[in-house]
Amino acid sequence: MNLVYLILLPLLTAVLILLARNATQVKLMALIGSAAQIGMSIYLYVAYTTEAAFSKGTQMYFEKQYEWFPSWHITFHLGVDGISVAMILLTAFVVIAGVLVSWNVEKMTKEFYFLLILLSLGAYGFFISLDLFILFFFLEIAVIPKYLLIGIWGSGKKEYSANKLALMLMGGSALVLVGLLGLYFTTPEHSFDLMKLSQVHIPVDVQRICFPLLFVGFGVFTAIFPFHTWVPDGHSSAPTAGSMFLAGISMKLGGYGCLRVATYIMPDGAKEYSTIIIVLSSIAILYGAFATMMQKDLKYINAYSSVSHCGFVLFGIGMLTKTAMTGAVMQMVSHGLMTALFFAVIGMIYERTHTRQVKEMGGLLKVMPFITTLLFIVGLCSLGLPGLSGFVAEMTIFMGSWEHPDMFHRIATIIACMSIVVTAVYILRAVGQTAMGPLKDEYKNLGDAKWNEKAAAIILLTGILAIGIAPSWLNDLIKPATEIIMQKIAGAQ
Amino acid sequence: MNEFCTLLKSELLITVIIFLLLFIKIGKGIKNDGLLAMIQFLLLMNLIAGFFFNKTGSLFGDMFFTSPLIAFQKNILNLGVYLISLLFADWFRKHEHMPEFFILMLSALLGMFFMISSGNLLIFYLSLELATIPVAAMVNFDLDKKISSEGAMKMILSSAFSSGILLFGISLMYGATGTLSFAEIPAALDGSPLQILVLVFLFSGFAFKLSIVPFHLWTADVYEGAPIATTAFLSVISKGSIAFIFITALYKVFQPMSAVWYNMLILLSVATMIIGNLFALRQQNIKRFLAFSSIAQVGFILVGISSNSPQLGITSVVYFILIYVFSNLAAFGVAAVISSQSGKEKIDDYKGLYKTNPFLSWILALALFSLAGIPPTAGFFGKLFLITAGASKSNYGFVTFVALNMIVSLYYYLIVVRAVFMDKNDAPVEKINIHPATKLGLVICGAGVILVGLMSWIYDYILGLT
Amino acid sequence: MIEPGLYHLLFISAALFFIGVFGFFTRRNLVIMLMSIELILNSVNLNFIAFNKYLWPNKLDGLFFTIFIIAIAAAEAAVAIAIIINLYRSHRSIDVENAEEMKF
Amino acid sequence: MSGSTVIFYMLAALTLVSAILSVTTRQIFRAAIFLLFSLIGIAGLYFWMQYEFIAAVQIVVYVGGITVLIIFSIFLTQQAGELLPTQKAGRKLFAALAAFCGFALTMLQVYQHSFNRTNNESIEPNVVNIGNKMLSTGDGGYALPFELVSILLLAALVGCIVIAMRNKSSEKTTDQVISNIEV
Amino acid sequence: MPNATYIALIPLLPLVGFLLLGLFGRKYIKNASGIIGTLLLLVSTILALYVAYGYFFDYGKVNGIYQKLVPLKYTWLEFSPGVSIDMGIMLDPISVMMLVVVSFISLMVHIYSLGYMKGEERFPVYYSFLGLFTFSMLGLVIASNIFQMYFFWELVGVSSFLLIGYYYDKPSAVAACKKAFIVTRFADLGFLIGILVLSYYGGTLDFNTLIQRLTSPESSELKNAMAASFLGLSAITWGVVLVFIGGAGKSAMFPLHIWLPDAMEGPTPVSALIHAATMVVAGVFLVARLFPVFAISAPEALSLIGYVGAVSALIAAVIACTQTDIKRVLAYSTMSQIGYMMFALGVSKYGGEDGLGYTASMFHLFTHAMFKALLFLGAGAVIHFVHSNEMKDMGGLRKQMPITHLTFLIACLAIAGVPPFAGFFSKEEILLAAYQNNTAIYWVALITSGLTAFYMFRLYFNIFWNKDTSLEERAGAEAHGHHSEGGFVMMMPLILLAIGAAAAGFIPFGHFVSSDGTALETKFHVQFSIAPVALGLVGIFTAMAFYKKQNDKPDRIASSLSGLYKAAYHKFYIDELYLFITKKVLFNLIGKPIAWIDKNIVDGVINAIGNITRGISEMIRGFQSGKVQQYAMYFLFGAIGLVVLFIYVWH
Repeated sequence: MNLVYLILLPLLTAVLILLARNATQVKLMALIGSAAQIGMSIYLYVAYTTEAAFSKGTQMYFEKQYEWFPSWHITFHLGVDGISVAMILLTAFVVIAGVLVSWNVEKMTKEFYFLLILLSLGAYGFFISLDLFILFFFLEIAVIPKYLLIGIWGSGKKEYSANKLALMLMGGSALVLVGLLGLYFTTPEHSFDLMKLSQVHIPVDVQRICFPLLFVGFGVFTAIFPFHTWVPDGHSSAPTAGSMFLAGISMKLGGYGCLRVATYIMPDGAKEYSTIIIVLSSIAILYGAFATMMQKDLKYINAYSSVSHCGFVLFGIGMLTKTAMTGAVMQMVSHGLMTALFFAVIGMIYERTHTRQVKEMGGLLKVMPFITTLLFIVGLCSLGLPGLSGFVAEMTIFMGSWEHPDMFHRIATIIACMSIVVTAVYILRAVGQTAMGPLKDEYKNLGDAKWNEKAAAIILLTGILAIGIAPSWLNDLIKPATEIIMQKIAGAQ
Repeated sequence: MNEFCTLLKSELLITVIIFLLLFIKIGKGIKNDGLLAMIQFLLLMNLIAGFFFNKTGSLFGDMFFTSPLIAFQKNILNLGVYLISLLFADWFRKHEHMPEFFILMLSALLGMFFMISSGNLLIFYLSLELATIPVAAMVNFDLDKKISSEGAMKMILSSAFSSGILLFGISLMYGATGTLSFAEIPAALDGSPLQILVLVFLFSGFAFKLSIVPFHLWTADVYEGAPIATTAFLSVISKGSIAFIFITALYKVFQPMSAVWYNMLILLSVATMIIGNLFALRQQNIKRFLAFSSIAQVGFILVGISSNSPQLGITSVVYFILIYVFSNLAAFGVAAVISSQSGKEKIDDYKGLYKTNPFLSWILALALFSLAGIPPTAGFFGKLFLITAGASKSNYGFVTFVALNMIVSLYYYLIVVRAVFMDKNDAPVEKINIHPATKLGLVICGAGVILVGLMSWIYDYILGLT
Repeated sequence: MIEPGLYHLLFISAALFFIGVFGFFTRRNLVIMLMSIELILNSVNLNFIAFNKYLWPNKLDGLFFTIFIIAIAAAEAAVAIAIIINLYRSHRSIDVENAEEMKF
Repeated sequence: MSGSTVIFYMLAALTLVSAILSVTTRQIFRAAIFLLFSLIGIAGLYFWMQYEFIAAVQIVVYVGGITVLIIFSIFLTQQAGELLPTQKAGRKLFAALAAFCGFALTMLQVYQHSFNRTNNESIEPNVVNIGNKMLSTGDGGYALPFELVSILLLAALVGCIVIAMRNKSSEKTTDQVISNIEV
Repeated sequence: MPNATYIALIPLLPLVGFLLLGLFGRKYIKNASGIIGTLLLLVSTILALYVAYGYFFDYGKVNGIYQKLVPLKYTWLEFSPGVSIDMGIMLDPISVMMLVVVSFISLMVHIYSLGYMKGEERFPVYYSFLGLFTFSMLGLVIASNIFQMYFFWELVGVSSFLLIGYYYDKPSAVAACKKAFIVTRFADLGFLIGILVLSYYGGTLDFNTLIQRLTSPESSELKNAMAASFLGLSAITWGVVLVFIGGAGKSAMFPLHIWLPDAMEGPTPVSALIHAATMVVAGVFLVARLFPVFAISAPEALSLIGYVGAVSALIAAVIACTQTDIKRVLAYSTMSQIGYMMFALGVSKYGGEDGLGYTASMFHLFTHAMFKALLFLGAGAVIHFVHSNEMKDMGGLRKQMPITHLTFLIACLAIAGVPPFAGFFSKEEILLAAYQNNTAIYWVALITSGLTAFYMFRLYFNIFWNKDTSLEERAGAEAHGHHSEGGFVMMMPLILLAIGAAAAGFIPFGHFVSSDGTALETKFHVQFSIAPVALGLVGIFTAMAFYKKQNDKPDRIASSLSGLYKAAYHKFYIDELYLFITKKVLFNLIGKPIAWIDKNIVDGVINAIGNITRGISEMIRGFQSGKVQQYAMYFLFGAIGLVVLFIYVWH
């Protein structure tokens, strides 16, 4: 299949949305478009698996290369491996869920959906691009839509949060840019091409400079400690779909970049800095968990827990073992689905109760069983209940990181494990206070989920369960890719 | 003779238009509207003509030199002037001295043309003055505004001062080398202290026009005081032209002293970016804001120039300026429409603009994003290539600094965006019906902002010219 | 007394130049600032002629440069004065200190 | 010591002293007059260097043109006889310092620099040579600058007219301008 | 070889029930849901019995040794070659035994609940949760892979959480379910790390391979595991100890027992099922499952288990004597009995005669399930009748609810270890094993058994004798319309279980279940069993003396040893300790500071950068003074500065 369609489809959708005459048309366009996305991504998965079954060992599938700024040796080079396919699936799921959840946005509907679709465009482009220049291009495309989404449709201190988000992400991409340039000029035939870069051996001293730049740069996107502070504010002020996209997709861009660009191209750097990465990410994991424990606003709770969970991603990458890396990717997918659902649920609750303060709720299970059941499920998922996606990912990471026999990695792993207890604490606090306990009078006659909310939830839930109950498909999807990366790392001195 | 005409084509065309305007003015025949339409048409023709018969060659000894690249640069300026004639139609129509304005603008443009293709310090100086003095007059064209004449005063005096220093430098250069022609100077350069002094004095002359820190201080006041059309002309056309000749001067004339001016560029570009950004943060008046933002942009241009491969540097700078023409003119165009309709020039007045004028808001947003270097706008590519060119010497500290500066600039561009899209305002700018010409101009700018980046062949075309 | 030569002239011109600069910095009256500019330009002319005479008599570059500088000085002065007069109309003063509405 | 030396020093003194006075005096008319003297002094120096043509141009344009222009502008903008406001002492000192530093630096460089000179035979700066060169378009010809300057003058005049004359009589004057321009 | 499909059906049918009732129960099925759940479970119970029959009497035994059969194994998630989570079925004596117990008790509870939970608004939900629990418990017991066990282990925890929180609008219930989940979760952390350790050294997650590798002295894995040591203990000891912590958490061993009493907030049948018969013994089962590793490779760990078990048994027994809430009394007795099982394993050795403890423990597990479930269901009936858990609201119920009274009595006798009831036999074996191996533990056990008898009969007498309140005085009960002690559906399980409690002791358990699979002949020494029985009787009679009639003896005794009494009454203040640790330390000393730091320092720096930038831009605004002369000055300074810089400083 031609990967360009993955970019053209959202583009076309966006154009149609702009052309649409009224709100309902816009929504329909968006829905159809995102449905098409999901169809296409599933088709991609199928095609990929069949292809991969035939030709084992090839790294990238469906490669396409178009001339673009030839004088800079930039080519529009596309291709996917298991990891990208997984991320694309995730994106498609989150996108359609987001579109559905924000069905009753009245304010500037057209612009809203336009920006949403633009975001998805950025994500797809990012995941399929094999040329670091276009990768960067797509990375930055996503920044402004986020800013506008939060700033225009957000709530609370939205301007502040939007600014913070845009600027911190910009800072991240600035670092990335410098790192990329460093790589570009160290390669003999100045090239941004990932495949080419992966073949040449980057001098170690260059790696020493560029790896941290790239890793931290991408890390900002996935809330590396201490650059995570845009996450709570950004998520909490964003509109529901906005938070879903932020946490579900765009935080994953960072993780993907850390893995695919920083770690893969600069194995020496990765090895050299892995200790620091592990320290930072374990801090993020436990620290985020404890910080979550003190939060009172549902969105803040989920935001901080996202910090903690994305810590697992970096943790897995930093461990530099195949299993842990696979786990990291799984965690990206699982966390993406889970947190998207979580935000969707929070949004549903907020729409009804008009508060996100945990204290002010209680006993909602009585009036909105569907939504609160979702809340239970997603909460359990995030505390790693077997049968849901979180368990699979985290266990894989633990198993992988335990493969290091030395004390440091052991302790780091144990610290990471501890977070699952803290997670249990805060999740139960939140869920317990929200769904259980006596019901407040003012909430006596609230309604349960509507069709669109149900649809969105079910879509995401399918993903979560599909991973949680039968993880092997995802595992088999990701493993070959991580194997290749690990080979490169093993090759490094 | 034929060759004479082809080489001097663009200059001759402009001269013809100037005299045409003079005669029309004398024969007081045509109303402003018709005249404006005619001028726009002429400029369009001129722009189109600019694409053909571009040859390499020199005239008048080696005083005048042209090549396809130079022709292209001139045509970028032509484009800019054409867009100006479209974008500020509203203001032109109302102005009683519209033809004079165009006469002055075109003679300044003529000066720039000669400046770009000057092969000799004398011509350079003369054309520089020709590109400056009429503009000073243009600054004063809001005849009954105090700040307008204040701005004009500041401009004429400080430019006279700077040209004094420039001249002093030139005279010493003449003494030290005995020649004025660009072709012969490099041979005579040996980097002696006096020559460094000469270099600095000449450099400051350029720096003044490019408004590089610390020679930039006139910029903001003049921009604010001037009528927006003039401001646009100053910040886009004259900056662009001076940047072109600046590159040639550095790469061709002062090549032997590159070690010195490279450091100078690094130093000043850092200073320029910092100052420009820091001042832009606080600005309330949109023109002043754009003035400082353009100073920061100049900082980026310097980064591009500081590349170690002339070809890379020249191409990226020319490319950037092409993009800069589109984005900056779009911003000024929107500002002009709003101020000429409602007289509002403060950023706070832009609050809630999106509610009433979505088209203008989107164009403005596009322009600002392009200036901030956000994809998919062309500005992203322009900035990126500048930085890449500058990074070719791979000193990471500098490049990192430059990249981080993009954050600050994004911050203040977002201030405007926020005002337009997010902030509430109970008395926003009311619905504006835009003059068709202006609309056309804005659309062209918007299209340019989006397409110039995505169509990579444009870049390669420029590269082919260098 | 020494035989006057190039360096004397250069000294004079440099002195003239910086006298002009000093005047430009200190005089608050716009017209006098303009005069200072004229001084500056003249010092440059003197430079050119001196170099032309003592170093490069083989061509007349310096001389021609001087001629054109003079011409341009005239034009510049004309425009400047026009602007100053206009400024005077609006401000009723040609004191530079009164024309600093735009700042920061 | 020869007469020419004496003359030189006298001219130099005249030029510099009157220049200094013109930028320091508190009476605007005196300033203009001192400027006049200083320009005359420079013209004298040109004569001393046997550049008669330039000297003449200097006298005509500066003394006859620009100074008069300036004096007129003074008439237009200034009540006669009143003293000019002085600048703050601090600023003065500062400016003096700056000017002096610049001067010292420049002279230092100039004196340290060993100028090399041509040894080809020299061209007489007489009117014939100047005229020929001025209008020749070939190598070493100055036709292009000449044209440039004419355009510049045109533009300048147009600008002046628009700015200086606010009343609606700008067309007539433009005619005159055109007739002047056709050089 | 057994047929995997219908073994798989045993856990899957309850799952079907869960999904069916969970998804459609609320809307479509409503009251039928109870029947559906029960029927599904009935089927799987029958299957379980069938499997048990097949295993014990048909294919299980190969030349005198019960094999570990793995009829089904499906790779669920492969980490690296050899190390993978498999979903499988492992049949060996204990798992089969557990299959029977779990499915049987669960069935009883299902039936009982038909009556007990009638008219509940969330009736279907209740049954779906029961289904979920049964599924996960069955999955746990047949797990063939340690990670599979962890998988179901967690699920069990969650379903218990859901069931305890069944009355979700009762704050105490919410608190209890959270507490239960978090405490067990904390223990599971140990289990998880233990798994990591064992899997790292064992190089596999599969039980059989793991045990085989970690027990055979010549295997390289074992050597490595022994070699690697931390704080003086070998890695393998660490591993199993950590695993045991997990078990201790689920089985409410001291000091992780605090959740169990509160868990009584759940509906009583749930307490019977989860917190008496099945889930809480999962810990014991886990240890039994890994018993060879404990016994052969990590004896220190095993003795630890022994002591923990003994201490828990004693403490629980003491506390139980003072509690007034009948369910809490039962809860503590449960804890105490599980303590028995634990230390029985602790004192046991691997193989042959020395494996007595192992057998005894499993035996006691089996019998205990019977009579404890019976006790709870009986208590449930009582509570259902008087609408209170407090002893003071009860008394003299023997006339009003004869069946309950009888069955309850049987159960009490069983647990008190009075022959010939089931409890007697299992307890005897345990004591014997303790006696043979560790006298200290033996004495503790002896005392405990005495206490057990006492508090059980204290309970019995308080409920059924003591003050004679007649029907008339229970007008309240009338109003609620409970003339009888609940219908047939509630009595039938009681009777069945009573039969079990009475007769289960006669099963020759050693023949079926033993540490190494070989049949173990459990002899019966009269002279040995005199002491415990005597003690038990003493306990019973004291209780009778105190509580048969209403009098003030108990209070006097209580006040006479007030210190101990108060301490015991307040459960030795362990709850308070935990509360202190969580609230004060975790929240105030860690959580709050971190939140503060994040808000003010980490985020503060980011904001500070922004503010500083703006501040600077304010500071330098004077630079742009609007004075053209100053502009020129800066110009000149700039030029001169550059000249100086590049001529003199920066060559």
